[in-house]
Parts: sequence; structure tokens; C-alpha cells
Amino acid sequence: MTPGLIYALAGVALFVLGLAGVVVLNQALRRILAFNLMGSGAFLTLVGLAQRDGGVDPVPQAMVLTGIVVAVAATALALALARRLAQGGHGDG
Amino acid sequence: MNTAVRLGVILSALALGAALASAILDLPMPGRELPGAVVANLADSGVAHPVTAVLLNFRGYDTLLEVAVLLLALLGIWAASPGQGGAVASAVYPAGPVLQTLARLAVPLMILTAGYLLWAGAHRPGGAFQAGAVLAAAAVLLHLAGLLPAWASPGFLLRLGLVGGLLAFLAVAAAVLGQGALLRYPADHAGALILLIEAGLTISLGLILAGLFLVLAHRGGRP
Amino acid sequence: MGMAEAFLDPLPWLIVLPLAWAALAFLGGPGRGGHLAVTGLVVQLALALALAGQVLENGARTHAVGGWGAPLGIDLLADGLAVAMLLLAQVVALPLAVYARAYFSEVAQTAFWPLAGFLIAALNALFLSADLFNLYVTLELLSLAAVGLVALGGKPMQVAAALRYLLVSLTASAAYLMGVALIYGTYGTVSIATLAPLIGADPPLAAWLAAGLMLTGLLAKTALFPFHFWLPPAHGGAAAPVSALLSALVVKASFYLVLRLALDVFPALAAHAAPILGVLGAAAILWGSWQALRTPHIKMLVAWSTVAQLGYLFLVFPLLAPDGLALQAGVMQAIAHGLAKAAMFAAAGVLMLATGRDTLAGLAGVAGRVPVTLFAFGLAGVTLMGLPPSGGFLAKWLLIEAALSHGQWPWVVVVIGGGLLAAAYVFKVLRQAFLLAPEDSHFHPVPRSMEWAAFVLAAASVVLGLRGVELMALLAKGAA
Amino acid sequence: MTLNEALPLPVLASSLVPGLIIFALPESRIRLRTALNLFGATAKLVLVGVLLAGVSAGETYGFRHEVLPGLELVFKADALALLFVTLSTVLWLFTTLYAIGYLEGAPHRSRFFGFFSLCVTATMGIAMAGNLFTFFVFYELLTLATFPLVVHRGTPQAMQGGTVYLAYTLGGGALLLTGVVWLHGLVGSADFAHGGYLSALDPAQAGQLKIVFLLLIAGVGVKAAIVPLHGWLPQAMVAPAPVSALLHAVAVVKAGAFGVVRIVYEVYGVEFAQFLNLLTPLAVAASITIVWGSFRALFQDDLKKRLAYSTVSQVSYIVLGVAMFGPLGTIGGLVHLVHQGIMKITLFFCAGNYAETLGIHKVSEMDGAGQRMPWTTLAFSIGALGMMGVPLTAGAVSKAWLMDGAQAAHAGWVVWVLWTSSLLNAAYFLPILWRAWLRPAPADWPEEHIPAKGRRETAWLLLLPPLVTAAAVLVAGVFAEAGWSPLSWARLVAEREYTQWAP
Repeated sequence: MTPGLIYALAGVALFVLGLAGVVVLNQALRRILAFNLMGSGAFLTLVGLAQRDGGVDPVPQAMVLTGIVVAVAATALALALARRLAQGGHGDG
Repeated sequence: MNTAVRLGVILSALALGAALASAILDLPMPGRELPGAVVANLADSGVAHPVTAVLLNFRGYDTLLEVAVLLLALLGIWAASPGQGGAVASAVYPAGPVLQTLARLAVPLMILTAGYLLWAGAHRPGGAFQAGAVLAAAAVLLHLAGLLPAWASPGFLLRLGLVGGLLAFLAVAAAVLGQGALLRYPADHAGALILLIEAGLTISLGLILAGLFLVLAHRGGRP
Repeated sequence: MGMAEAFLDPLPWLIVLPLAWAALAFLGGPGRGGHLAVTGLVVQLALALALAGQVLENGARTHAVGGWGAPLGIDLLADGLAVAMLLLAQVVALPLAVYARAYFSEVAQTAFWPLAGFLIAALNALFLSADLFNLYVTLELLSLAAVGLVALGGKPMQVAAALRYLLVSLTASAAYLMGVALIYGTYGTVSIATLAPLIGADPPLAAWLAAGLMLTGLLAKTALFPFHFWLPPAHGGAAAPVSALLSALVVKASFYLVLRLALDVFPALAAHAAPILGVLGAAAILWGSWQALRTPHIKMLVAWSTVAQLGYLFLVFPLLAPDGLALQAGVMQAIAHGLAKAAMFAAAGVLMLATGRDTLAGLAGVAGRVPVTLFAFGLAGVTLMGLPPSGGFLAKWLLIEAALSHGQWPWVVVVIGGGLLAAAYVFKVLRQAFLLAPEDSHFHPVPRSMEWAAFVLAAASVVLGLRGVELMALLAKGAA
Repeated sequence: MTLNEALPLPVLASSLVPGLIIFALPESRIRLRTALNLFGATAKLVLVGVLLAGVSAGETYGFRHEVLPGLELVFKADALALLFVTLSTVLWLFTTLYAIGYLEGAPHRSRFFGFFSLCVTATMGIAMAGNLFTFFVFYELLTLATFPLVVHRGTPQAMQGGTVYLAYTLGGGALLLTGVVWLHGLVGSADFAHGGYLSALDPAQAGQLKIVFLLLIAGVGVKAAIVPLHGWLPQAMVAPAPVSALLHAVAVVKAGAFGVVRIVYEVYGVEFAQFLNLLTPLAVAASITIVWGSFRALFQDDLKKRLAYSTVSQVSYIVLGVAMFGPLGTIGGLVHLVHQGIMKITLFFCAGNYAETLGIHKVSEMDGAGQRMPWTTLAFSIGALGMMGVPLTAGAVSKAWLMDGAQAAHAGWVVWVLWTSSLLNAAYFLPILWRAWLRPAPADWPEEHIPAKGRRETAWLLLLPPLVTAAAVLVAGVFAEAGWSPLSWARLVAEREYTQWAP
């Protein structure tokens, strides 16, 4: 078993853990965290699976970099919305 | 959600996990061609590092859209705030002298680091995103030290900083259309154009990432 | 291709231009975005028409971004299907932009225009992309723009709907991305054109799982029953122009991707999922229509109608066959519903402004006050009911014909029954509007431009019913 | 596009374009609206005159437009189309005049006349439809355009009537659509043709063709108010009188009956329909409708409701004529399409006059109405006598041909149906005439809106149309053998439908 394959399997584990969390959990914050697990799992699988022969493939690495930035942006927006909701619209917003 | 349903979800997730794992273990070793193609075309890409070449040249279009995604997150946060634009800047919370001193010392170094990361990206791991992230961290540090106020509504210059990287990217993308395709850099100018794009992106990404924090800090106040 | 000619190629500009005006609208700040957006959209409409002309004349074409070509670079593909969807997006967006300029306060517009610009850019990029990972980025761009628009205004209900929408959308995107990871791991490429011949009729388990994950994610984004739960609060609670953009275009984008994957990437695998998709579509039609009949709120009614109408799109999958009737029906329905639903939300927005209330009961007597709007609502309703002459009717005709030619005529009952249910909820609104106005009713004036924007969209959905031949000729321009 | 191809289009446009302009007009532009209405009606009349002259000289008029590959909108003005087109055009003119008088000072007139014009446009489309697809398009358009007219008053009763109307007609439309698509799947795109276009089909498909026939006839049967699909018609009488005239005489029920004609003669072909054993069940359904409608009419005190049930009965005369195999019955049915129109419109005009002038809505309030409104009551009497089939009226001509047709088809029971219906007609019309002419007038009318002024019993625009149409009832009866009569035209149509027979 190559390191790439181990990464890929770990990614699968993270992904399904996050998926179950998103569906089962109730609190917004926990679901956002769960989504991040899913995303990280997918990234790990993408990089690991592509390099499971031990070689180097810059393409999935670049894709994951892009994906991480997208995930950061989405997480920030989700956190902001969850926070606004928690404040219930009072105060200056 | 009752326990039975939760259990069902968890079991299905486990089943999916098992299926995915067995599918992955089943796969033969890949006969990959793409890494070879990247290496073969690296000389024409304008940069020496393969990941940067993919990010900013071979798949530079992904990156262009991704900058827009980041900007959108900030826009979304603004949009969700009622009465945007009218608010006043919130008060600066003074921090302890240790943090303040640390911030004063660290921030110039961080800016320097960002500059290095940007330059290094052409031939080793690094690049605009890493540099921008360091810049953003510097801004957050300054805010936490009470040296930088949270953002209410950005003025023109700040808006220019936020969107400048994207606009520069777009301008380059459009300017090279005459070459026959979107983002098709002329081979001898590719390096310079990519550096120009990256410089713009570093500043914009730093500001956007910082903004994600600083806008929230303003909107939310502190506990 | 000469340099000037390459520079004037409409295809890349359809992506660059909306990005540019979105960014400039943000830079310009309050009060500047509206002009930019309308100007940009006029040019985009011309570009889309030019592109359609090229495709009709010369067939489908690809555009290799960066000049590298797939699989190293990213390819854009303008075939008939993509161009038809591009046309829909520009035709819907332009009147809605005119509408939004009158609808929003200047403060709300500062955030609206950049968000709307990025939304249109994401749509155009998505329709043109022929690369599975690039499609992921466009999906995220689209989701974030849509979520920002739902949250616009910041009322607690809107923020809650936006958050729910965002979480569903992100989870769906993550599932899609996992699928992409499996595909890349298996085949070493994400270019659709390169993949298509590699995935045969009997692919490894990883490809099946990838198809399942990607498809499920996209169904959740399309709000197909039973993933529809996020849609009514998001579309029903948002500002009227936003609801119109979301219902008309955003859910169509993920449907378009389902269609793309089923046709070009996983045809063999999609054939197995087709009966399930059809049944879910039928359930969506019945459940969505039933809920639309029950709600007392006018915009919720229109939003539930979207849930129902999306169901028709999935009836095409069990009928996808060599004769292509079902594909034509699906695209016709997507376009007709897009135009009609944009018109209907726009009209609902006018009705709510005019009466100052958001309930059906508040509509009594409104027929005499905003006749143009009510006419627009009625025309849009004609399309949704699938009555002639309208694009919705042609879609229904093709669908019934496809179902009968396969001898699968339970679908005929669903289509016909769904049309009657649609008539029930559309006339529930019209009926109310024709009632005598109560003595104490008070109507507010509404800008003319909003009324006419709604009317233009509704009229377009009807005129489509007389000009199906051109659309079908465009659709016949496949990638091959 | 040659002139002959293009000519059906202005026939449609002459009501469509004025209608669309009228929608956009503010309420206060009364003169412009009236001018547009009358211009449209007159222009259409002139165009129809040109078509009539052309068709009797053997010209053909047709226009095609492809909406989907292999699916065309086809218009053609043949003899059968013109029978219906002429009827609707002439009656539209008078109904418009009547409506202008009837709605004077009422709210939402722009909306009313807009939809009114759309209705007539849809009717023209139905009449000139060259294939089932086109027929269906305009058939549904007619449903949509009439709904706002039915609910025009905006009262809860109007809404109730409108809802029932929609439920029936849209349901019928759904059946029709299924049948049309099914047939399209079987034979592809095909135009209406003399003698039908299905007889060449594989005999193995006869079963399917029978189901399709049922779907199609049920679809058009809703508008033709064939029992048990007639429930909407009595409910829809809540509409204003000009709308009732439109529903009962000019457009809606006629569209249904006309659909039966097209389907039997030009889709299946009367000979092929007979071969499939489809005609006798249709004739039975029509006979039940005839007797049931007349029977129900007996018990209605509401004048318009009594007339509505009478329509249920009378429209099925057309269906009966069509369903009897043989040219004589065909001629009787076709000529009744016209005759029923002019008789029933007269009756509804008069009912509207009683209601508008004196507030009379019920038969029991009719006592002495003839003394107060002699001209209206005269017109009413002519229409009613025509319905009974009294000699020298149009109704007598229709009934005579139907009777002959029944005998020629060896369907003796049909003769009995016709006699029963005539007796029932007399039983529900004669008491009205007796009350109006012979009973003393009450001291006060229920609600007198328009006071008598010398000889003028009511507004001119209300009085003139029923007098003209009543005169037409007599003329069509007396001069039935003239070359220009509806009867002669119906013979011309029948000649072209029966491939193996000449009258």
C-alpha cells in the first residue's frame, strides 16, 4: 500500500464522516465543520488517488489549491450567515 | 431527527465509505499522461514550478474564477447585513502592550515574507495565494492588537484594492484574446504577465481574506 | 483566425464581460451598477445571438483556454445545447436587470449588481465548460452568488434560508468533487471529451460511485424531490428579482449538468438511474403542485410551482432515446419554464408592491390596477400549464409524444395531470385578482418599467411556442 | 407568400389586433374603442365576403407555419370552415353592437372588449384550422379568452361559474390533447382531408383508433355540452348577456360541435367512422343529450338557465346530424350549426333586454312583458318558435332535414327523439310566450333601469341586434332554397364530404 493510497482512504473516511455529520447534526456551526471535513476528504482523495503509484502529479495539487481557496470562501460566508442568524437581527446587525 | 433515522444515516454513510474504499483498492495503477504533458510544456508556461504553471497557465482559467469566488464571499457577507454602507466604523479595542509590540515587530516581517512567497512561486512552492494569506494574517494580527479598525463600508481605494487583482487578471485575459484564445499568453511575455497577475492577486487576496475577518469583526462586534 | 477576428470571438467575451461589469459595479460603488449591468447584458445578448448564428452555420466548436487544449488545458464547448442555455440566460437576465433597477433601493443595489454579475458569469462559464473540475469551480461561483442574493436585505428569514441553501449547496458540491477525485484517479483526466471514450459500458466500481456522487449532488442543487426542501424558503423569501434569477436560471444550471453528464460522460450509467429520476420527477410534480395549491402566500406559490415544474425536466431521462424527442422536450421545458417563471416572479413582485401584502387574499381587485402585470402573470401561467401557444406546450407535446412512442404511458398521465394541477394554482391567483376590490383596499403605484419587464418575459415564453423550429435546429448541433 | 396563402391571416388579425390595442386603452377612450371594435368587425366581414366568393368559385386558401419539425400550424378556408366563419363574423358584429349598449357605463370595458376580440380570434382559428394540432391550439385559446368574460362581474357567483367552466373545459382540453398527440404518433403530421385520412391505416390499429376517437370526442364534447359533460353550461349563465350570446351561439358550444364535425368527417372520414362502428354510439349520446337538456329546461325558473339547458339540447342536433350516416342528416346537422346560432343569440339578446330594462330574470316575472316591450318580445317569440321547429322558421328547415336523414339512415328511433324534443321545446317555451303576451302586467317591474320613452321600449343598441337576428331566423326559413342560404352552403359542404354520393 502506497502513501498515496493511504491518503485516499483517509480522505474517504473523512468524507463519509463529514457527510453523516452534515445530515445528522443540527447546529449550524457543527454542520459547517462537518462540511469542511467532507471537503478535506475530497481534496485528500483527489491528491492521494492520483499519486497512488508514488509519482508526482502537479495537476491535482493545483486543483486542490484552488479547491481549498473556494472552501475557505464558502466557509467564511457560512460562518458569517450563521453568526448573523445567531444574533437574531438585533443590534446594528 | 429521531435516533432511528440518525442510525440509518450513519449506517448508509458507512456503507458508502466501504464501497468507496473497495472501489479505490480495486483500481489498477494509473497510466497517467498529464504529468508528462505538464513537464513537456513547462518551458512555454513562463514559470519553472509545475504547480504554479498549472495554476496560472494551463488551468489559469480556474484561478480566474476562483478569485471571483473569494470576492463573492465578501460580497455575500455585505449583502446579508441590513443597512449596509450606513454604519460607522466600530471602536478599536485596545490590546495589551505585549501583543501590540509583537504585532509591530511581526507585521513588517510578514509583508516581507509575502513578497518573497510571491517571487518564489515562479520556481518553487509559493505564489499569490500563499502570499495573500500571509498578508491577510498580518492584517488580522494588527486588528487583534487594536492597531487596525474593523471595516464598516469600504471607500473607493479599498474597493480598488479588493477588486484590482481580478480586474488586472481580466484585463490580461482580454488583452491576449487576439492570440486566439482566452488567457493565451504570448510565449515570450508569459513570465512577465503571470508575475503581473500574481502581484495584483497578492494584494487583492490579502485584502479579501483580511476582509472576511474584519467585516465580520465589525458586523458582529465583540462578545 | 486573424488577430482582430480572434479578439472579437463572442465565446470568451460571454464570460469575461459579466465578470468585468460585476467587478466594475463593485468598484463603482452605490448608484453605478445599474447602467453597467444593463449595457453589459445588451452586449452579451448580442454576443449570444452571434454565437448561436455561428453554431447554426458551422456546427459546434471548442475554445481551448490558454491555447493548450484538453486534457492539459481547459476546453470550452459551444454546442447547440450550451448555446440554447446561454441564450436563455441572457434573455432572462436583461429584462430582470431593468426590473431590478426600479425594484431595489440604491443601497441594496450596491450589493445586488456585483452579485448578479458574478451569477451571470458563473452561468455562462458553466454552460460553456467541458471540464469536470472547472465545472466544480463554476458551480461554487454560482452557489455563492446565489446565496449572497438570497441573503440580500438581511432579514432573519432570508439569512436562515440563505444558510440552509448554502449548506445544501456546499454538501452537494463536496459530493460532486469527490466524484471528480474518483474520475481523475481512475482515468487521469477531467476533460469531458477525453473521458467519454475511456468510460465504456462496463466501467470499474469507482466510476459508478463517481457518477452516483456527482449526480446526487447535482440533484440536490436542482432541488429535485426529495431534495426540494431548501428551495421554497430560499426562492419564496428572496427579493423578487432574485427569486426570478434563481428559479429561472440557477436550478436550470445544475439540471443542465445532469443532462450533460447523462448524455456525454456516463450514458450507460445514467440509463440505469433513469427510471428513478422519472419517478422522482413525477413525485415532484404532484407534491410541488399540491403545496402550491395550499400556500396562502403568493411568492411561496410561485416557488412551489418551481419545485413542480422541475419535475418535468426529469421525466425526460426514462425517455432519452435515439429519437431525441425527450431531449428536445427537456430543453424546451427548461427554457420555457425559465422565461415564464422569471415573468411570474417579476409579476408577483409587482402585485406585492401594488397591494402592499404578500398573500393571495390581498390580491382581490388588483386586476383593474396593474392589468399589464396580471396579463403577464396569466401568459406565464399559460406556459406553466402547458397550454398553447407557448414553449411549455411544445415541451409537453414532445414529452407526451416521446412517452407514447415508447409505450410508457403512465408518464402521459403525469404530464397531463401536472398541467391540470398547474391550472388549478395559476387560476387560484387570477381568480382572486378578478374579484371585486374591497371598499377599504388601497393600491400603491408601481413603476411602469417593472410591469413591462415582466410582460416581455412572459410574452417571450409564449412566442417560443411559435418558433420551436429554430431552437430544435440549434439543439441538433451536437458536439460530435 | 401568395395572396391566397395570406388571406386567412388578416381574417385572424382583424379581431386580434384591435383586441390587443383595446387592452392597452384607458377606460375613458370610449369612442376610439368603439371605432376599433366596429372597424375590426366590418373588416372581417369584408374579408369573409371575399373568401366566400372565392371558395364558391373553387379557389383554395391556405397558410402553413412550422412550429416544430414536423408540426405545423395550418389554416385553410374551405367550405366547411367558411360556414362557421361566416356565422361567427356576422353574429360577432351584432354582439359587439349589443355589448356596447349593454355595458354602457360599466367598469373594465377595455378588458372586456379585449378578451371579446380574442375570443372571436380563437373562434376564427378553430374554424380555419387545417389540422388537429391547429384546432387544439385555438380550442384552448378559446377557453383562456372566455374565462375572464365569464367572471367579468367579479362576484362570488361569477367566480363559482368561472371555476366550474374552467374545470370542465381544461379537463376536456387534456383529453383532446392526449388524443391529438396519440394520433400524431400514429400517422404523423396530417391535414384535415375530405373523407378523412385514417382509412389507409393498418386494421390492427383499429382498437387504438377507437380509444383515440373517444378521447377526441370527449375533448370537444365538453364544449359541445354533450351529456354528461354539459355541467358547466348552466353554471356559466352568470356571465353578462353578451357573453352568454358568445358562449351559446357565436363561439364556445359551436366550437365543440364544429370539432365533432371535423373529427368525424375530415379526420376519420364518415365512411371509415361508420366502418369502425363509431357513429351509432355518438348518435345515442347526442339523442340522450337532446332529450335530457329539454327535460331539464322544463324545470328552470331562471330564464337564462332555461335557455342554457335548451342550448344543451339544441347543440346536440348538430352532433346527431353528423352521427347519422348519410348526407341528408349531415346537411341537417350542418345547417343547424347556423340556424341554432341565430335563434339562440336572439333569445339571449332578448333575455338580456328584459334583465337590463326591467330587471326580469325569471320566467315567473315575465307576466305582461310583451305589453311593455313588444319588439323585444316579438323577437323572442320568433326565436322560441324557431327552436320548436314551427314552419317558416330556420328551425323547421333543420328539423326537416334531420328527420329525412333519420329515415334515410333507417334510424326510426331518431325520429322519435326529434319529436319528443320538439314537444318538450314547446312545453318550456310556450308558457313564457303566454305569460309575456297574455298575462296582465304587474304594477311594478322588479327593477326598472331604462324607462320607456314614447315608442322606444329600451336602448336602441339593445333593441336593434335581436330584431335583425330574429328577421334572419325568418329569412333563413322562408328562403331556404335560395342559392345564398345556409342550407345551400351546407349542401355544398356535404357534397365534398361524401366521396361516393352526390345530392
